[in-house]
Amino acid sequence: MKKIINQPSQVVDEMLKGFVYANDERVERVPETSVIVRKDKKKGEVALVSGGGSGHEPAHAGFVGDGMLTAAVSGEVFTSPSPDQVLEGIKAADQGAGVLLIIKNYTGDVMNFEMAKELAEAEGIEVEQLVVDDDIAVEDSTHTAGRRGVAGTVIVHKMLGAAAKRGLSLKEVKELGDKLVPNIKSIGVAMTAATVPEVGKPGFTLEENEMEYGVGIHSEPGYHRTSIKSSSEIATELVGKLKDAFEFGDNEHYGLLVNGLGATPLMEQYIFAHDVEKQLEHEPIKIEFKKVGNLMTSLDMNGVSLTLVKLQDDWADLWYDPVHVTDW
Amino acid sequence: MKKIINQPSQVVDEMLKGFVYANDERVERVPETSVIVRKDKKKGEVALVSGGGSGHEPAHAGFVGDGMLTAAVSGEVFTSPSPDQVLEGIKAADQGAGVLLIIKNYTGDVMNFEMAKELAEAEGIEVEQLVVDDDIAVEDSTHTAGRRGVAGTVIVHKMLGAAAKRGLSLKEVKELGDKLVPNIKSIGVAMTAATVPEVGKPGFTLEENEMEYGVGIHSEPGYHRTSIKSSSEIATELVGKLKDAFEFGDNEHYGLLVNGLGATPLMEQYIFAHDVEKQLEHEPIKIEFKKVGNLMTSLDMNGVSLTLVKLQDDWADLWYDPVHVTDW
Amino acid sequence: MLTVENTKAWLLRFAEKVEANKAHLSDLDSVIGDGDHGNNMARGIKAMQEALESKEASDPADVLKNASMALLSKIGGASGPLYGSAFLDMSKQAKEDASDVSAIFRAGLSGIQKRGKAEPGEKTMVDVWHPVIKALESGELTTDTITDAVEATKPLKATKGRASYLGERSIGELDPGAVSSSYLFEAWLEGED
Amino acid sequence: MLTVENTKAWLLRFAEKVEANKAHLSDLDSVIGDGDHGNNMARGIKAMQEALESKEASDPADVLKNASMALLSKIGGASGPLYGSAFLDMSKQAKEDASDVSAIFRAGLSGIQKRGKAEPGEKTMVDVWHPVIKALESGELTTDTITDAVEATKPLKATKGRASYLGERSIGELDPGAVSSSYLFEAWLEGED
Ligand SMILES: Nc1ncnc2c1ncn2[C@@H]1O[C@H](COP(=O)(O)OP(=O)(O)O)[C@@H](O)[C@H]1O
Ligand SMILES: Nc1ncnc2c1ncn2[C@@H]1O[C@H](COP(=O)(O)OP(=O)(O)O)[C@@H](O)[C@H]1O
Ligand SMILES: [Mg+2]
Ligand SMILES: [Mg+2]
Ligand SMILES: [Mg+2]
Ligand SMILES: [Mg+2]
Repeated sequence: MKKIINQPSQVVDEMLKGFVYANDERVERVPETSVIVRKDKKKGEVALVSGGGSGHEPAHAGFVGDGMLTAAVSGEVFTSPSPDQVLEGIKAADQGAGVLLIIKNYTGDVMNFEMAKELAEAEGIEVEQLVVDDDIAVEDSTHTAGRRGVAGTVIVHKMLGAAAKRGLSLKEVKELGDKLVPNIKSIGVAMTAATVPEVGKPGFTLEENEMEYGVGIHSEPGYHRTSIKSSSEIATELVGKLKDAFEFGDNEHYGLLVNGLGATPLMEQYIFAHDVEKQLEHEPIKIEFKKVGNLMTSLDMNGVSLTLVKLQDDWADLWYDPVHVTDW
Repeated sequence: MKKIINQPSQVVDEMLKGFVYANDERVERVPETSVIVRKDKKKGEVALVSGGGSGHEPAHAGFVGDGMLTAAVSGEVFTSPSPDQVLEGIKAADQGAGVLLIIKNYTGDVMNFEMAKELAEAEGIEVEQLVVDDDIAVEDSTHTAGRRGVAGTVIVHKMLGAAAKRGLSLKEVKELGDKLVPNIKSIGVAMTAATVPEVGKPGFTLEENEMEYGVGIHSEPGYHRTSIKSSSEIATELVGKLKDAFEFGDNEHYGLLVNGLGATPLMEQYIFAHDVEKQLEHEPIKIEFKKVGNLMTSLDMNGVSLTLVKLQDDWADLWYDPVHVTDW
Repeated sequence: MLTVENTKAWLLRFAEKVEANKAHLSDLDSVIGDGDHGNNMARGIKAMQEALESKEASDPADVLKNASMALLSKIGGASGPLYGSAFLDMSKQAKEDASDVSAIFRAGLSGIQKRGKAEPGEKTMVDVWHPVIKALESGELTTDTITDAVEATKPLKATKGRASYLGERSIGELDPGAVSSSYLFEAWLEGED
Repeated sequence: MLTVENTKAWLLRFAEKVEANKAHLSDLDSVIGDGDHGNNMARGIKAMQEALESKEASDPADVLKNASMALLSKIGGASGPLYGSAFLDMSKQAKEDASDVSAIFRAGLSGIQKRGKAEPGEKTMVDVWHPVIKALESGELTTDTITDAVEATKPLKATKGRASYLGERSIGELDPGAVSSSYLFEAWLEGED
């Protein structure tokens, strides 16, 4: 394990300290917690709180700031934060207009955030929650914990952050989220698994000539292991899955995200984006916006994911609304 | 070699296509060249052109836009672009107020950019050049091609970009650069070497328990190979080198950059930033600004570099001036 | 009958077992989950030990409540809210009646199921809690019951939690949360000797 | 005496040698540079071949100029401007006097040195060009001269170019640019037979 760390058990605390050090003009840490909250809170705006296990940087703290998240709560690596931490996040974020929790669909995250919601409501704070489940690699969602929440969550952060900034009420932001989430779908591929510092070895092993389609952002297994494919072949597979899931129709508008999983250079992400472009040229849909980069990573996993969001109403405008966070 | 690519010989062209696809609201590619230029050119502003071999993404195309570079020229992977490409960059960038070339100090880059300057001058364009040589790992610069240009180059892009936007003349921007460059010093560490796609194997080999101090961004050798150290020990070593090079004095103000070399997760970069903070607490200097992230990478190299810039005049203001580029 | 003393002693034995098997639990979780169950549990029971030592408890319900809060705030992941809910509901039941141990455990199971919505047979910790409590209620609980329950998770296909993403591939492996739950019951039985 | 035909033939032989030794040149560059010299040269000579085939040339100076432009625009890195400058200055000299081959090569060397500022002994391509031209001027050029010059770069310590960062560690290795330059001269000699 080649990592620039100290004690594996201390990585989250030290990372948060480094994050605040680097961004102290914009954010602060709620003392004795793993909550990062923006400094320039806006009274009367709906607050957005997200988070989950650590290891997905820049998600989620890198998206805290004007126009996106109000606070981010970090658990241990790949482990949901506990209800009391999320509660601290809710309390720190509340700007008097209620709090929306944006949760990636994992059993642990859902239960911990839900308990925090109950605790916060008992303290008189209005809280809504939105569970993002964009990973279409999990097909059979009636016999599983359901589709996982992955990179598409970032689109929810961005658009609902813009909506909150525009002054929508908690109810309106939540309704927009309910409409948005089913329109977001993602699918990924991994060349290597992530190594959790406290575990010290990769979550699974891929041979030098192997890769796996559909892997989750905590090294959950995918749907197909195969020999290494070219970027163009990978684009064909991933676009194909998304096309089937959306059933592309004429004149539909989409937004697109190519997400690096941690150890994949930007060069490769752009090459892949180009292959996605070539695949989509044959389709009747129109791509309104695109973003490429490391947004929802999985520690040092080598791989990429592709997300599409089917746009409605003024969603593209929300995407382009200005934002002031560390990693946009 | 686990890379998401197609033909190794096509990586640069395909990457540039993907980059333009993802960022077409901001940049365009000069047809038949490897030049990325901003779309919203500002008549009468000094233009900044930088570039070099590819493989350092987001440098340099990711810094093209308002308040930073006017154009970026990409060579093959780790190979300086040729004079005709740089010439195209100069011509595309010129906004009528002259062009400053920002060059990383490598023999190839210096010669190719210099020839381009001569060609451009022959076509009547006013061109100045600035060679950045911030890598203090190369100590004995009288017996070498001199200190290499590495991550500190990004500070030059940002500050001179702001200066150009403020309306300084070519002469003034160049003078500011001449004053700035000697005040920027960097030093890096690598856990693994980068693998050039066309080569197919790492530039050098480090054992599972080895790392190397002072490695360059093209896998040039460093000054000391050792067993893997903790983040805190690495910070002690790198801060120590910078301290010696600057001879820290009372009341000096600095800016700080922690740069990921490509495959190192943000988590580790922040942990390292925290250790740097702890080291610097003992020093009499004040840190005015900090930035952490992948800025000047080396393909899939696992490692980080640390850059300090000793501030004078209004340099911190230039740093904070607004900027609209893909990767800031 | 739960007392402050025997409850504390029981939970400390549980803590010892988790600590001793931390790596084993994480290894099991690596196979069908994300490899952190041992670390999660170890973090939680360390906080629980500290709470048991530092916090005053006037009755066994208090002990269970302190344990619940520590587990809930330190385990994280899926098992944190589950153990936290189990201990909270056990505490509530113990407040009512500290003498009926089966009823207390039954309340714990119902806390787990309220929170996690798993039925028996979904390859979760429920598959240890459920048969163990049944055996306890009929006065037939032995270490064999516990071991058998754990073993019985092997052939199951996971349909809840992270292991469910494996589908068929989850068959043939032990459920990590079932194993950590078995330590709780083994620790209980050891106090009964 | 350079003619359009023998210049083209010479450069095509050079191209063949580079193509055949592409991997070797990159391997040498991996040891003391960044491993791209073979790829750089191969890209350049491919463009040169195309230029030689497609572009009209009225005299050998034209041939050399076309080659120069192709190499300059396609090699990149350090060797691009160096080969480009060498061929440009050879072309200029050939325009003056196509009969004096030594003078033409001497002009090429001076182009390299103007651009790269390297003196003999700094472990660069200059360490092949310099002794080879001296031998040519005194009518003593053989393949041995060339091989010896290449070999003589081994004990040198690099003080120019990327290899200079290795310091002492550059000693004992061949200079890649010296090796690629040797192909140019070997190709020339083969035409003289
Ligand atoms: N819905 C559920 N109901 C009951 N137990 C569950 C449920 N989901 C998961 N578990 C238990 O949690 C265990 C995993 O816990 P842990 O590894 O700590 O959390 P995570 O899955 O978040 O990493 C599983 O082995 C299983 O016993
Ligand atoms: N200043 C210089 N003068 C002459 N030759 C040089 C100089 N610097 C480098 N070279 C030559 O260039 C060769 C390396 O070329 P190449 O690998 O293509 O470029 P780069 O070093 O940019 O990767 C060296 O082996 C050496 O012969
Ligand atoms: Mg987990
Ligand atoms: Mg090179
Ligand atoms: Mg787990
Ligand atoms: Mg080279």
